Amino acid sequence: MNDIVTVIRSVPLEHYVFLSFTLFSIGLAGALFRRNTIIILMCLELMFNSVNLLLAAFSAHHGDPGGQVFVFFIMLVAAAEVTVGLAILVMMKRNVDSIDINQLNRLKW
Amino acid sequence: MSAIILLSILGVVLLYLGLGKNNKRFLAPVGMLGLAGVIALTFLDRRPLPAWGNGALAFDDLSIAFNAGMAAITLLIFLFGSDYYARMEQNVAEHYALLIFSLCGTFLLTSYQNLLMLFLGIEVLSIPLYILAGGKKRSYRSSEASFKYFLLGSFATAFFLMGIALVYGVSGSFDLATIGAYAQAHVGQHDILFLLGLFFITVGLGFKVAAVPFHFWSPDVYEGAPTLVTAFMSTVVKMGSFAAVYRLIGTHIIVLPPALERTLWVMTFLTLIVGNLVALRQSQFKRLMAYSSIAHSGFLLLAVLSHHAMAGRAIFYYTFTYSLATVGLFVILTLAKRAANGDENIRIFRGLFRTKPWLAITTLVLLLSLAGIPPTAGFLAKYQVFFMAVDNGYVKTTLFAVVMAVIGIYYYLLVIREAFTPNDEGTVVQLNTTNAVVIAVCGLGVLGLGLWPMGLL
Amino acid sequence: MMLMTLAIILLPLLAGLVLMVARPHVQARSIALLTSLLCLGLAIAMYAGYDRNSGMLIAYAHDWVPAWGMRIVFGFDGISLLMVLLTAIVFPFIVGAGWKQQLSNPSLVNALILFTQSSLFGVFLAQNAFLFYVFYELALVPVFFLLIYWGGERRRAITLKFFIYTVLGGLTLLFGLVYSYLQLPEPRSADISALQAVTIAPDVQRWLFWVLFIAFAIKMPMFPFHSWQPDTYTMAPLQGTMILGGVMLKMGLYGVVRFVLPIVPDGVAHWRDVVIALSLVGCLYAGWIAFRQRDLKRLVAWSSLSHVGLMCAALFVGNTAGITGSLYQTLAHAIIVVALLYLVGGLKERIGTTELAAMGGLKVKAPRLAALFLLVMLGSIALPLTQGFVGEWLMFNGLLEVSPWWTFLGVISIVLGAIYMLYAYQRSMLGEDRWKMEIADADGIDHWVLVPLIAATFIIGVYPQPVLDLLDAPVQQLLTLINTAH
Amino acid sequence: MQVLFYIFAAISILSALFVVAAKSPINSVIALIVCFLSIAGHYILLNAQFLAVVHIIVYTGAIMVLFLFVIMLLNLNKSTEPQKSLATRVAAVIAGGVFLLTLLGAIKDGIGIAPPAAYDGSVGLVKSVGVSLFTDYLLPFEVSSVLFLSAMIGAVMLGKKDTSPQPLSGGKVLTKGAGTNA
Amino acid sequence: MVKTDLLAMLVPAFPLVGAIVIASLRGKLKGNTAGILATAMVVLSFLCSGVLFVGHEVVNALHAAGMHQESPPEGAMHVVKLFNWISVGSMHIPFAFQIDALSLTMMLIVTGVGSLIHLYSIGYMHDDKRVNTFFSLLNLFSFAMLMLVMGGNFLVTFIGWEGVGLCSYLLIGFWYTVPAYNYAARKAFVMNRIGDLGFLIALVMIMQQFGTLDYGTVMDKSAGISTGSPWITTVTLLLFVGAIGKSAQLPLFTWLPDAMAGPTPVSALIHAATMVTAGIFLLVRSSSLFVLAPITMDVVLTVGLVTALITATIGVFQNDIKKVLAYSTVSQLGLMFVALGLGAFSSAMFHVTTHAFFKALLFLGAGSVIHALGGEQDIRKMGGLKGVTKITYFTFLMGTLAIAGIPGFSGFFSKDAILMAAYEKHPLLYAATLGVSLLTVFYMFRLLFLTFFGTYRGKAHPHESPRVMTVPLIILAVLSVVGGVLNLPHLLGGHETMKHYLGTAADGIAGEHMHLAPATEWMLMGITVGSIALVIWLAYNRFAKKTTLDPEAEELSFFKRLIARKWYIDELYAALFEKPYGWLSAQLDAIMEKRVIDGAVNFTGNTTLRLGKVLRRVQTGNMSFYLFAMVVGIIGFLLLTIWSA
Repeated sequence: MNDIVTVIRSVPLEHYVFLSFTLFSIGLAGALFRRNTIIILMCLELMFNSVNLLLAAFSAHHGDPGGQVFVFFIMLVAAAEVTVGLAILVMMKRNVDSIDINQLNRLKW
Repeated sequence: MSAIILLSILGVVLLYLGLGKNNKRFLAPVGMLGLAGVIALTFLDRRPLPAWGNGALAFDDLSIAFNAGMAAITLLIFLFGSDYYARMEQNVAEHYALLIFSLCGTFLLTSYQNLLMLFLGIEVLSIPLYILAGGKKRSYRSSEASFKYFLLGSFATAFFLMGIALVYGVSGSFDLATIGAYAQAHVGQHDILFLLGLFFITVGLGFKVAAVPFHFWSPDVYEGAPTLVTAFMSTVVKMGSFAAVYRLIGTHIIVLPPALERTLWVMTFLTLIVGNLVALRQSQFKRLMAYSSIAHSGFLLLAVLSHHAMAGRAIFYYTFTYSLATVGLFVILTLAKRAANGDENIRIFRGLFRTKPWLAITTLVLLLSLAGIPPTAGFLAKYQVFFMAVDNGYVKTTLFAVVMAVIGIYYYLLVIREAFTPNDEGTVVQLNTTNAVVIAVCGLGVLGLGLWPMGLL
Repeated sequence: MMLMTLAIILLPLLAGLVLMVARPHVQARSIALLTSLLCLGLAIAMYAGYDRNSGMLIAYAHDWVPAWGMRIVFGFDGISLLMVLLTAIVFPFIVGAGWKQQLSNPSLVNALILFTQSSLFGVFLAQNAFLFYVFYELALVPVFFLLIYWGGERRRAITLKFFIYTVLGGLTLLFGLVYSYLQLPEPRSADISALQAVTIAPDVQRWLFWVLFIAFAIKMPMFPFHSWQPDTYTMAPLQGTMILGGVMLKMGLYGVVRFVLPIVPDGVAHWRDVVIALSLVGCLYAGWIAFRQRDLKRLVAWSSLSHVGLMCAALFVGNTAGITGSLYQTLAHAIIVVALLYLVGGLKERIGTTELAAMGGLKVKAPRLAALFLLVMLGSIALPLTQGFVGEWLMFNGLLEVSPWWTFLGVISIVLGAIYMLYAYQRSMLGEDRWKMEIADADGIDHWVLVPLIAATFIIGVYPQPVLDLLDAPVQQLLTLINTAH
Repeated sequence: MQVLFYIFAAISILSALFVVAAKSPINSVIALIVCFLSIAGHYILLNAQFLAVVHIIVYTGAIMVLFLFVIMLLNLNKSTEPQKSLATRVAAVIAGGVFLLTLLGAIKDGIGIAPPAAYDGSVGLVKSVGVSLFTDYLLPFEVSSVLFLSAMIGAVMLGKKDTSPQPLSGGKVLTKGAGTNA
Repeated sequence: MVKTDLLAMLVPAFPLVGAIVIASLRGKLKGNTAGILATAMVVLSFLCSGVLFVGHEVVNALHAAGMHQESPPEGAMHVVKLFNWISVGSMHIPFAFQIDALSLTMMLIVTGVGSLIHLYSIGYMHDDKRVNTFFSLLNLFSFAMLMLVMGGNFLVTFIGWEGVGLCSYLLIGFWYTVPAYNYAARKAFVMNRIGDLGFLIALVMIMQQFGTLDYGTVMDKSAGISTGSPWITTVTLLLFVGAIGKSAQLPLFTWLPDAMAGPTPVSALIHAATMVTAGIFLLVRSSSLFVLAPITMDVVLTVGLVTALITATIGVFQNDIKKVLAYSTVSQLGLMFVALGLGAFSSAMFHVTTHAFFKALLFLGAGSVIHALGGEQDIRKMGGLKGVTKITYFTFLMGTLAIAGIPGFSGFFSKDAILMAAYEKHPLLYAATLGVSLLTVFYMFRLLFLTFFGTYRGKAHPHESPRVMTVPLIILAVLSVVGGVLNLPHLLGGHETMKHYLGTAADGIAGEHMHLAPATEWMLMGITVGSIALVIWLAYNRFAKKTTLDPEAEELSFFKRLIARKWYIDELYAALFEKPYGWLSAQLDAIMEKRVIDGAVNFTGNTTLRLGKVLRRVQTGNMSFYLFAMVVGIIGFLLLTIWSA
């Protein structure tokens, strides 16, 4: 166990922050970058995970399980959201016959 | 608490009812019955803090007021729904159940004590809405609305979560009180992560209340979603979200860093401007309402940021009366829309006064209330906002808000004008009892609360 | 007294509701007329029962929203009473004018008129700033419908403009009231008497003055905030114009007396010359423009503007003569404007237009009408022994105390008035008969409406004392308020 | 051992980039799975074993499968996805970059979190997490059931084919509304 | 004194009642009833005035003899206060009459001459459809005029002041179907109003200064004002502006000739005998102020003189019988102002009186002539009427002689007094004044000769007027002959009765003093009479023998044409004031109002709407754009936050 702890101790918290920010930004850029809505959903998942990572790091740092529990909940929610999201996607595909994000511009102004 | 439990049970019950083929007609009544029970229970929830789930939830007077109010509005919407869903074959029970679940979420929002509950509340609120927005499964616009709402919503959620993570990282807790204590301890210090965290959280909430520039979803979703859902979104959801915003920002549980305050003021300005100005050029009633609701968010944000002692009640009064008016108007819209076979341009109101004078007069009252003309409740609501802002010294801002309010009156007048100009082709609006009741309740409520507001204040 | 005060507000309201619900198209006018006459009776009773020196008489007070300083307080002093009388006097004739104007859906028209009357009484009797504001805005709503429903061409646009313009003022006023209310020390009360005692820093007063004044400036309307007025007056249905010009505009002057002068005396002192200058410029400007108006109704609108300019100027001189004169003039102006507008309506109903170019030579076929027109005109150009003269005399005196040049400008307006009114009279009435068709001379209704008004003009012109005494005490009180503030 | 952290970090970032860049959805999915696995690795390093397990189950086990499933279902697996205009993509990259830079710039002089006195090795083990989950966080746990319920309903409701004979009210009309709207 | 009060109230009451009654019954009254009623009313008030006059005389006499107790301390003045008209704060303006020598004199003139003219009108107007209206207006005028002269303070006087203006407006435009007449009426009223403007301002200033408008008090307090102070100058000038308007002096005289559009009796009563002299009356009333303002006096003098000269010259070339008389009226008024300017208030009042007699006479005579010729007014189409209309001719002759100032006639004395005063001031002034009166003589005799001598050049068949018209002529003729005795100068064995009498009322008069050596006076009289005779002879040669219509105005020299066209003053005013006024009014409406003010308002509104339209476009409906916008917004806010932190 202790070696784990030493590892935690040895990696400065900043790096976790940097990492998660980076992942978050990548996800964000991806969401803007792609037209395929499925990919965009994946990017969202990526963003969630970056947050999870951050929370986990903090929780370990604070020695408080709450953060990890929160991650757990985020996972639940993410699962639920993905379910719904994909369901909507399917419906959309049925109605719009495309999952291209730029196809959706009938509601405007 | 018991109210929340009852709500979830109610949802499940409705689902089971939905299994039966021809139980459709029972759904609305049962739902309303349940909601009545919920309202009753909310008042029993008064407990000294820290209350439920190890202080995850706390029911103070304000949250109870909000809960009761939202339940009441939902009840009205159900009443409306009994007619609205009459012609729909499938999934009626699901719709009702989802409404109930979403309402459950708003209950969490009014009484959360830690960020986890806030987060869950938002999700429980949103996920059913994502689905409901797509309620018209065959309709292009419905699915578009649903998807836009979903995608932007989860996008905002990501930021929201990032915010929570950062705040947690700095303060080491999700509990509002602890965070507040932390903020107190570090007030005036350069605590960048905390700042970022709060900032991202406000972004998430800002999305929910459709504050500019996170408002893009609302017009499209309002327009695309089924009218009943739109009504729900623009009323109950708004109440819930603002209850949440108020608890986090308005009260002094957490003292915001001045930098963030400034940002929020800018956000308020933008919201007021965009909401009012764009609404000027809307010919589509639902979109008009969407922008007007953005504008109202602006006023409410003003109320929140005034940090006035009475802000909570004021916000409740504002949102509740606003919701009453809005529900009534959406019902009327549905009627007029049917008469004009589905058109949603404000032109469809034309000649309303000729055919149904009292309906037109109610419309007038409701719109005047939104516009904030005495003696309707809307006037008192706006009045309180200005009052609080001036009282805490935001004079120029208030003056600006006043001007915006004037602009606001203009587009409501456009609708009134339509309703009161005689038209050539006489489209006769059909009005059945339940809807009549809903509209009457809304109209009288708006008037009554305008004349005798003490009940709510 | 309490009973009467409430009754005079509620009576028209209830009657209006009855009309709206029952829709007795035939008897609608009679009911409305009866109501307004009852109100007149009540007003006279109030006048009779009021002791001039008893100052502010609070008839009814009740909590409304104490948290926000809102209380329901009705009461009156001399000034309020004058305004109430004015409203009560004018409205029967406004309703009576309905007999000539065959508007569609009479019960609704009269209901709206009665609502307006009720809210106007409310405005003048409310002794709580926010209650005042509520009625102030409320009065707009029925008028809005009168205009949008029965107005002339371009009514949709013009009405919106009018409404927005006025509401802009209104909300600014609300803001101003809230602000001044919050300057009061705890425990606060927004009752006018309390609010008038507020002390505000002079530099604040400088901007607060405009915040409070703009609403009334628009309502009156004072140059250069008047551009909504001619269009609206011209477009509005006759009765609507009567209400606007006869009574509503007085709300502006009343508001100035009640709020602007006492609350921001330093601001007034600072801006006085600007306001007086603007008003007088407006007075002459309007008088001048009126001369070239092709449309009689429009001409009346401009003339009203001109008169109001003078009144507004006189309000700000801050001395007995000026303020008394101005307030006194409100009554005169109300009566004259209503009479003039009634005549305009009569002409339109006879020859189907209000274009001066199309008129002329009516005196040949309708001598009595011409005679009535002449008499009304005399009132309008403020000939001595008419009411207008007394008011203008006092106002000129008041202005002189500030500067002789103000008086000079003011007096010029009587020449302009003579020019355009005589011109209008000649263009419409005199000249050789050019009408193939038969033109009805003034009939019973015309006489019933016009003769009392004209009589009033002359009687109060010869013996104005009853009204002047009414104003004496409150004006003194107001002046002490203002002067102690400096 | 801390080199592991940097290895995992590198893997996750690269795979994340690949998710965005990959032509065909399938590749993206694969990349994402890799990314998630690396994140699980991070959890292990953070001594959050419970999370690591759940993470793998939920994400790689459930969610990603779901993604794959949908992709297959809607057979979106064409690598010829119409791309956004170059300008947009550049803009997207810039936006992401600027965002990242802003954040990093914000925290350049330290994140201001003092390292704690002592690390508790037991935190993040199944036991401790479980305990706190079923004591402190019991209420949210239950509430989340509502969430799932509604998600389930939604999935079913939206997912299953609509068998109602006539088109729902207002479908065509809404499009008409569009005409009047624009 | 109660009796006095009652009488004083009755004097204006009668005509007022008459006016109201006739007006309200104007539909019913048939034939001459209205006329008779109206006349009766004026006669009654004349009688009342007479009684008052006598009573007043007695009081004065007694007071002079120191035997009268209850007379008011200032003796000659008795104020009848009816009620408080306007009383606000410190301002108390009673509705009061003042009975003193001045007002009594005017009352007698107004009611006396008035009743004669009423009588005359019965005959003159009895063909007219609206004769009842006419008489009610005439009565109303008498009322207003009485208010003017009886007013116990400036404001009551102002009532009458505007009242007569109104009546003159209505009577000038009596035949309202003729646009020209309406125009004339409007012109008259507006010009009067311009005068009133000055008057009103003066009143306000006096009010401010003295805190009262009662003549008595003002007189007393005016003692405290230092001579020639700017205030007094301004006030008096403003009062004079009022007088200019009423009494048709430069530059506001052009309305009076046009006012001849009204029926001739109106011209006689309003535009010759009474109203136009209101200006003089006002100045005499406030003489106590004017004597303190030398500058104003000079202005009065100049204006009067210039007016007199100009209008006299114009009179020479007029061919409309009434226009000639009108211009002569103006020039006579000018003379009166000269007298006032010289401080000879009594002479002015004296001339007012005599002028009232003979000018009324002349107008009525002219009316009778017009009546005789069935409405013909051009003297070139007349002539040789002395054979036909004997009474008219004779009376007209008397009037002419009187105005010409033939010794023995009233005009001689009144004019002579003015000439003397002028000479005393400066010989040149005398010369100018003499010139005016000679011009008067010339055109009056031109008129006389062209009308009654030579041969008839018209078409209609002349006939003498009925008795109801001739009787007043005769009475007036007598008056204008003997009117001189009222103020017989010492030189001719008189005691200047009128002067002394008026002296009791107006300080200005009391303060007069003339001291010319009798020799000079005799010489001046000689010169005057001689020159007058000469001029008459000239006129006789030139016009008396006229048999043909002489071609006028065609080959007139420029100078003559200039005069004949009234110095183009009307044209000048039209170009200078009327047209620009209308034009600017239109421009203001079109540009200032529509473009600038309303334009600004609309611009604001439209800009807001346009802004809304623009912002609306932001909602493109494109999802990725929304995402992008959100991100940009977030980044923006992020930077803002961090920046301000």
